[in-house]
Amino acid sequence: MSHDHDHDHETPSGPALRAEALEALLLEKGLLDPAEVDAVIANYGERVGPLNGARVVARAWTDEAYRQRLLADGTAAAAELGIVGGPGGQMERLVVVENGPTVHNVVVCTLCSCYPWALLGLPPRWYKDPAYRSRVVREPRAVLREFGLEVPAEKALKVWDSSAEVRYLVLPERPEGTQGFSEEQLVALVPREAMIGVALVSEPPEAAA
Amino acid sequence: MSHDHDHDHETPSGPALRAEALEALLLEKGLLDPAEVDAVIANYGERVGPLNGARVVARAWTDEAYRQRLLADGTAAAAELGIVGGPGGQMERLVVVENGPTVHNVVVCTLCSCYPWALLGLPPRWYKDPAYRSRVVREPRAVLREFGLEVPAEKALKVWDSSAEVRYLVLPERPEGTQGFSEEQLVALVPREAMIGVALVSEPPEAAA
Amino acid sequence: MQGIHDLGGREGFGVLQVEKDEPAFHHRWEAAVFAMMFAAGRAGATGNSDRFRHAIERIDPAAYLEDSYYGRWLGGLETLFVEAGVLTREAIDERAQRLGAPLTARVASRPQAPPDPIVGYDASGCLRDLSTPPRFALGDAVQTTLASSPGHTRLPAYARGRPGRITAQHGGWVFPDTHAHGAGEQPAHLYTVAFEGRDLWGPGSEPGVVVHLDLFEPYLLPRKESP
Amino acid sequence: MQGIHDLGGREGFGVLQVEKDEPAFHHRWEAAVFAMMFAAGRAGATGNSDRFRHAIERIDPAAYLEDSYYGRWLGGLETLFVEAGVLTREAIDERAQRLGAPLTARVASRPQAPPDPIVGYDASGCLRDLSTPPRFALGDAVQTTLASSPGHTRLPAYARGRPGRITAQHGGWVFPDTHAHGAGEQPAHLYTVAFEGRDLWGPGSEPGVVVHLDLFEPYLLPRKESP
Repeated sequence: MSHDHDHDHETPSGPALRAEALEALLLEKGLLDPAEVDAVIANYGERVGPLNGARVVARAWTDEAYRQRLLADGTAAAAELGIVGGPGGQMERLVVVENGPTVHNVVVCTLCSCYPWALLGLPPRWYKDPAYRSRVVREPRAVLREFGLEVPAEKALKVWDSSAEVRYLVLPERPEGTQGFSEEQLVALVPREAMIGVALVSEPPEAAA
Repeated sequence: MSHDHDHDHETPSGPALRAEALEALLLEKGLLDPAEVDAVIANYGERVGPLNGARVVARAWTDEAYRQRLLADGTAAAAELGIVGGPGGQMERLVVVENGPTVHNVVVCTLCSCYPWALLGLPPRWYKDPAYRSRVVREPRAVLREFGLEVPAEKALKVWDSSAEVRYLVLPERPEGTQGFSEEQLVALVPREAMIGVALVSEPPEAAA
Repeated sequence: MQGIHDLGGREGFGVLQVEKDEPAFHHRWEAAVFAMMFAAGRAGATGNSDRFRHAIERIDPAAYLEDSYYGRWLGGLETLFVEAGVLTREAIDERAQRLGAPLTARVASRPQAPPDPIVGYDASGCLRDLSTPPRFALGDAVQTTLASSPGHTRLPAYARGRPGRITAQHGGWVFPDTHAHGAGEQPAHLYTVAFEGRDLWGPGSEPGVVVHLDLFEPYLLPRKESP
Repeated sequence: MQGIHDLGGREGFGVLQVEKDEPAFHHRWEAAVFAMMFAAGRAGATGNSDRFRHAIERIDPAAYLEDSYYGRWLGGLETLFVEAGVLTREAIDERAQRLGAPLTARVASRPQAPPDPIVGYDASGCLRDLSTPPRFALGDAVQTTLASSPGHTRLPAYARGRPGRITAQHGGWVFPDTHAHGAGEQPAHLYTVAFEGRDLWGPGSEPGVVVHLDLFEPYLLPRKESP
């Protein structure tokens, strides 16, 4: 599916030209302002990202009562931190699933690319590509292995296929070597991939050294 | 799937150019002779066609003992008329399925495009296209309706998906108005589509008038 | 509709390609497509997200695989703008060709049915109070239906006709199968259903895998458990 | 492998396009591809028809949908010539580009696994005498397996895990699932199995439809009938 990655090419692709045509027509009709496109780039390129998700995770790691509220009602617990998804944020209801010694969770949307925008920003390309969507429900351990994550056979592997308006966030395990870390320090450790479930949170380099 | 019908376009398609490249390389290696391509065009364009199938059908209509042998062992009955399929003719075993007042049969290959070459020649494009292959096992009555063939709901509809090396031929019903027709006259009446099961054999125009 | 979008469990769709430090958009046109979503909303062309998802599902299958995520959005948006009477397909084609697109460029969207009436969002989202009690309780054994809607549906092909178990109740939600087609919200109870990997992919599949789907009550039948 | 080729029951693949008085070939290159089959056989590259079918199944999915029948053959043949060491992918790419194919032209075939050993035809075909008796008798109730081979297989996705009934026994035949991969003929009993349409597509599907498949014994399990 090399064409799924047309950013490697120099010439404008079919979709690029059709998008240009559509944009020009909508502009002429007064339905779209080029400034809006710049605003989208600024907003999703800079402001909305996986930071909100990382804040939720770090709070759950440092506040046991919050962790319990988060697992009981993810939507309400996210709202406590000012993160209100709603339909626009692709997160009318949030369910948080927790990794642990006996279970690993991973999230997908096989039918389209549903994803908790309000917590994680826009999804990465691999999440939307046919390879991930087709394979992770059938051979999740093989897929995670390609991400560098070996899940032992005795660990249960739960796949969450986001087939309705419920959105899923993985609460990863807190890594060793982070005793005494502040919430802020923990936030910086949590990559997007860990909250989708295709990675663990690594130990901080200084701790591992 | 407009690209499936690139013969409408003037410029050479991607496959056309790759085929040209492959042909040139094989020619240089002495593995392919252009005369062989001409022979293929002559052979399949002119000699091999649905005539063999029509001969089998006409014989079954005019010779009751042959009809019974044909339904009991299609391979042997075809061989009686000198039609020997074998693996090269895509017909190592032939099964003939008979249409009648209570049953209609239709043939497909959903996984590729298996077809009894030795009886019917090369398959038409629609037989190989995704639309027919995907739909006819799920909604055969709707598909046949698009071919102009309404199969009454009370008639059983048997679909034969050629998933192994057995090949299927539909023995259509002999049309009204053909009493006293010679075997040769009958052969001329049987279209390829009737032997796949997407058409009936029409009454001859003079008889209908 | 078990369309090209319904990818779960299909094979041969390549290997993962993970990009390091991926930007939110790779090209300006991708952000433009994103912004067009808002324009479609303002023009009254979107309807609702179920309708939008179905517009994407109706893209030419080869285009669906080739056009990347925002290419698929673009295909869906074309259909929405055309069906709402905001733009004509001819005008889009003509302009794209003037910009350099080849004459043979695929029309990204290929509506196969007469357009449905456009029914908009309720801004408050898709959760609905339901007076009818849920048919299934936590822990109930269920079987998914074999049938699937010819239009938009959220029961993936790989989970049709399979045995599962209710692990969560989510209350009433707008039913996508009708909502996408202008046939009303018809709210239904939503459940999370857990399927053992071996019940989806056979006994030789990866061990210890459980796949969870959020499924609407009309997709579910009661199942008697074998003793 | 439930690849893009496994089309039975999928939706959204367009409407029938029937051409009147269609020629056997629409272009000379299609006949050239047909002739290349013989060339591949002479070069010892084909192996057998199971191997050739699987080479087609490994084509890039978008190319599979776009390239028409002989385009798909071409993609399969490229793989066969390359894996047999007759030609290199680079040489084909280079020549195609010299002839005018764009640099970005899709490589038609995309092998995803190391090539299997090439095992050729037995010219006498695929029928084999089997000393083991068939496991199933005419009229037996069977259930197809849920699992499907990750490589070549002839159990379509739409008939996985479904109940059917044996309507014909065809004796022993070369087993495509192993034969395609150089793992031997491993002949198996072949049966015709009839499936009621409602057992494949649900109770709302077209009435009175029975779908027949020719299935190898390893695809089948005995089924106890509900009383």
